[in-house]
Amino acid sequence: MALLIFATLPLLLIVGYALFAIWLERKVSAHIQDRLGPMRVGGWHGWAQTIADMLKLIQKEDIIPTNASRFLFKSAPFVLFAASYAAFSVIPFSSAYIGSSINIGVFYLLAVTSLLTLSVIMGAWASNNKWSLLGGMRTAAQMVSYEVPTIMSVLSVLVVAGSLNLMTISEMQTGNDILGFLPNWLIFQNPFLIVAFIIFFISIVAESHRVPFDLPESESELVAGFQTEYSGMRWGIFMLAEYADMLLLSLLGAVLFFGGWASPFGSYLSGPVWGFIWFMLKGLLFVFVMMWMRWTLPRYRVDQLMEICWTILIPVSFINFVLIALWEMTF
Amino acid sequence: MTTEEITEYLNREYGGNLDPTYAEAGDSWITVSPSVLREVAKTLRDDKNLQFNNLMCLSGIHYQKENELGVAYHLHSTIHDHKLVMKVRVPEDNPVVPSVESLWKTANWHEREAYDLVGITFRGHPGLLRILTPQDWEGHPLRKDYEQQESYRNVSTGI
Amino acid sequence: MGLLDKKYHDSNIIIVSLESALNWARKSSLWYEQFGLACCAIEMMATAASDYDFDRFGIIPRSSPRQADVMIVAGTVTMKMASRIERLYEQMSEPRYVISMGSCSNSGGPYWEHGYHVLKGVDKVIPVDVYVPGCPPRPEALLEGFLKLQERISNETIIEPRETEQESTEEEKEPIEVE
Amino acid sequence: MAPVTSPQPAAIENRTMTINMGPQHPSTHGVLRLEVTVDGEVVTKVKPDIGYLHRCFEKYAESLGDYAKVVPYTDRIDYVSALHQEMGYVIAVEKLLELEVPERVEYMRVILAELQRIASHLLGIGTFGLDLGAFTPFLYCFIERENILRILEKVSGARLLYNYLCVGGLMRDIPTDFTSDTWEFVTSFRPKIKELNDLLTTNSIFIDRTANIGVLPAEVALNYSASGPMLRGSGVSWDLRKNDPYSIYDRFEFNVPVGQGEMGTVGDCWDRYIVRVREMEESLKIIEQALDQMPGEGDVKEAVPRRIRSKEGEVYVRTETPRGELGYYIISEKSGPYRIKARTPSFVNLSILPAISKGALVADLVAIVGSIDIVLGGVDR
Repeated sequence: MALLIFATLPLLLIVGYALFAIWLERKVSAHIQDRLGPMRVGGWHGWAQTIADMLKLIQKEDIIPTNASRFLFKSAPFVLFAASYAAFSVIPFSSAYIGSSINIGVFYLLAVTSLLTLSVIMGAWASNNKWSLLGGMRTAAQMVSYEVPTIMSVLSVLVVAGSLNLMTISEMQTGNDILGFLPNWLIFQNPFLIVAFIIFFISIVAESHRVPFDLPESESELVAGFQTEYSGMRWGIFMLAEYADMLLLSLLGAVLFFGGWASPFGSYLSGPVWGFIWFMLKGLLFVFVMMWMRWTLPRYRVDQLMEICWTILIPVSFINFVLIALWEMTF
Repeated sequence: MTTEEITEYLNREYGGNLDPTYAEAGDSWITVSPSVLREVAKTLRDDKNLQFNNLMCLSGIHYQKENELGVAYHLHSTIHDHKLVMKVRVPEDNPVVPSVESLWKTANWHEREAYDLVGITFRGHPGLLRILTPQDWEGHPLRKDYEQQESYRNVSTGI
Repeated sequence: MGLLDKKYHDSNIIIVSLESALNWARKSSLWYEQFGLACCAIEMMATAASDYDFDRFGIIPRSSPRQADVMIVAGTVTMKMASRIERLYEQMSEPRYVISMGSCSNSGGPYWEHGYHVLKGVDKVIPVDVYVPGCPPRPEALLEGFLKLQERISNETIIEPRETEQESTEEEKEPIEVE
Repeated sequence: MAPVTSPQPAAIENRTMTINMGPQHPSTHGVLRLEVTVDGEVVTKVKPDIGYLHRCFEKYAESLGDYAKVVPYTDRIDYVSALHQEMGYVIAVEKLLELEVPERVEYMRVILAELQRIASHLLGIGTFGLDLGAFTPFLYCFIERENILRILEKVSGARLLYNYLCVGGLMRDIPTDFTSDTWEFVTSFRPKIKELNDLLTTNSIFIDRTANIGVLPAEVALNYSASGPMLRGSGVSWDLRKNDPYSIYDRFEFNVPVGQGEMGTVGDCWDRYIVRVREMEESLKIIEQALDQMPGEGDVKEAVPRRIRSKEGEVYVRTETPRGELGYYIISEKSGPYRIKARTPSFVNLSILPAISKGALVADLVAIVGSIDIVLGGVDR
């Protein structure tokens, strides 16, 4: 029973967060664009907007195109959601809570998130729609390519941290010792990790396909990309998973570079509850930056996207990795 | 050059017998017979003193009284900055006009439109298909005696 | 069509409150299909833009018909386009609604007399829920159309009509079958 | 996928795929349908299919039997720049009837036309940005556009389709605060152009997406009879307001911006875009001069004929709309109009699309269509 509660906690968190994030995204975009955003539904600033959206999506007809590959079409959204949900199990939400504190946490997380690519291709192929197919092809190419710089920058952190366990990595970042006042976050421990973080952030934006790398579902080109044929709650799950994925990668960034649940003020405000709050705040900050980028920038073209990855990010991340290793050996 | 000068120049240099037509108001024009249209058009475009490099407009017209169809070419030269209106008229029962698509690419769609709406066939056009109305549309709407079809693909066109 | 498939015979308090919750959800999140036909589409864009802001009501565009709830037929429907509109409507998932925006799609508008290629009213090919008059309607008018649609949605029910009514509807259906 | 060269070509089947873009597609600006043949993502052939908005303007123009009745229908040809369509038409009819128009009316028409040009360019630029995935500039453009529409609404009573110009004059007198409103707009709009430049024009992603894409060489443009920003983007300085002045455009000083290939090749999408941005500044200049020179008094309906007495003859009058050369070819009889053809810039400019989009990617195709800035009402009429 306790195990069940333990397992469903992240689920509630993810769904609650996704509902909040979608609302937040609409509010953020609206205020960037000199609008108000949802105002009516539920009263105060349209707080119930996404709840209504989800309740509506449940009521919608679940269309499966005649020529679609039924099994793949039906299961794709669940594979996607399962992948991002499973990945949450190694995230240390606070000093007192982690789903599974396994020794190969980072490795597990990266492996499980690769399933996202699979499910997108499943959905795209099964839809039997040309726009979906183009979107699926783009996604496959994009996510496989951007996994390389992500992994390289994660590897750089691991060199400094010396552990694959995310809980251990978080624990070693508590306290304020650098220069006497800076928190012991990894990003402050090694100057080259700042470069690694920039590469990591660009890559996770691309991996969660957000603007300027939102080619898989680029609305003005591919209608809705791989989601074109999906309707109702199946599409809703895609959307939930997309936001969950965003949070997952942001939280990973928070753990690897910004101390996870460690408080920025040393031992001040640092209990398990505060730890959770700090952790979520850090994650949401990255999510907010992603939203900000989405509503400001145009979109790259598919070949330019690849060019950035293979000619800039990957070489730089390799060189950076070597430099970090040298730094660690010297100091 | 004005229309008059251009006509004179053409008659002098190429031995034609073109004559400008004047109306009560507005522009004057020259009428060319369909058999020499392409030659005249090519001359107008390539002659050093004329150089009509810009086909502004091409319109199909139905002259109901005369039972004739016509095409009006509005030409303009960006080099010499002069204009010319050239017309060609063909009988309603055999409305064939040589295409000028190879001279001015812009004529491609204009000719398709004239074919679609007025029903003039352009000889030598690379793909003379209807352009505005669907391919299985009946009749040519801009003919003065056009009768609207009652339904199209089981949807009534009436009120 | 999801939960709406099931109709309930009796109307107890749970079903009534479920019904109002479902209706509330449907009317609060009307996603419209992002496609425009003619002049009205520009006004539709203006309504979605900052000055009028559709998003206040939870109305956002979706470019795939599968995910849309409302189709705004914004502009003149021509004979060539009529079959496309029909197909788009068929591609939408239930429950779906149609707002006919502007005189042209209401009735042919200024093109009713000599418009050989204009469909005289989109209701000849698809069922319309709300008609918004105007040429083109102002953004306020389109918003009003959406409010009317919301009103209409909140009157929808998942309770099956009484047996007597059912019989009468069946009787009405009979002559159609005979034909 | 690029074509694969393999040692055994027979073993690999290389097929192209045909995708149907539109008539319902977020970035075809209405109901344009493109039949695109792609090899992977590379476009090998584009076939535009138009006519989904063919509203029989020409049939109407000759069936109504009266010149005055046609004006509202001209509005609907190119609904984004309705005043230009009206202006071209009334100028054509005035030329046919040899009508003289009062000074004040001429100035008013020019000011309104330039305001409309800015509004239309704002929409064109905004949707172009939207095609490239930038949503926010689109809404910023719309905010400014609303400011213009407010002025136009005060003048004419309508937001989009004005029916304000009539043969010989204007439908209604000019509101008293028109001048002050317009001055206010002009002063507030200048800084906004800079804002737009910061957001879009100099954005490196935007430049990557538009420079060297859809290059249209000048001679091809001329052969296709392209006009407006499409032609000027290719480096040809051709503006009917300067080169063949109509109305009173010869009284104003303004420049004709042309594409110079600052970011790539002359005639690419970026050039077409920047021409529009710079034209807005030129329009502001014209508006300022016109506001200064406009006579304060005068009856705007002075020259409006009570009943139009038609003449026999024909005219072809062309004016410069935001999209290029709009020509009205009117054949008139004693009884009224016999044939009116509208030669719209959108129709002609769109016919170039197959020529400049070969070898582009699907994403580029969207950018090219956006940079042509078509209005389907104008294409199909």
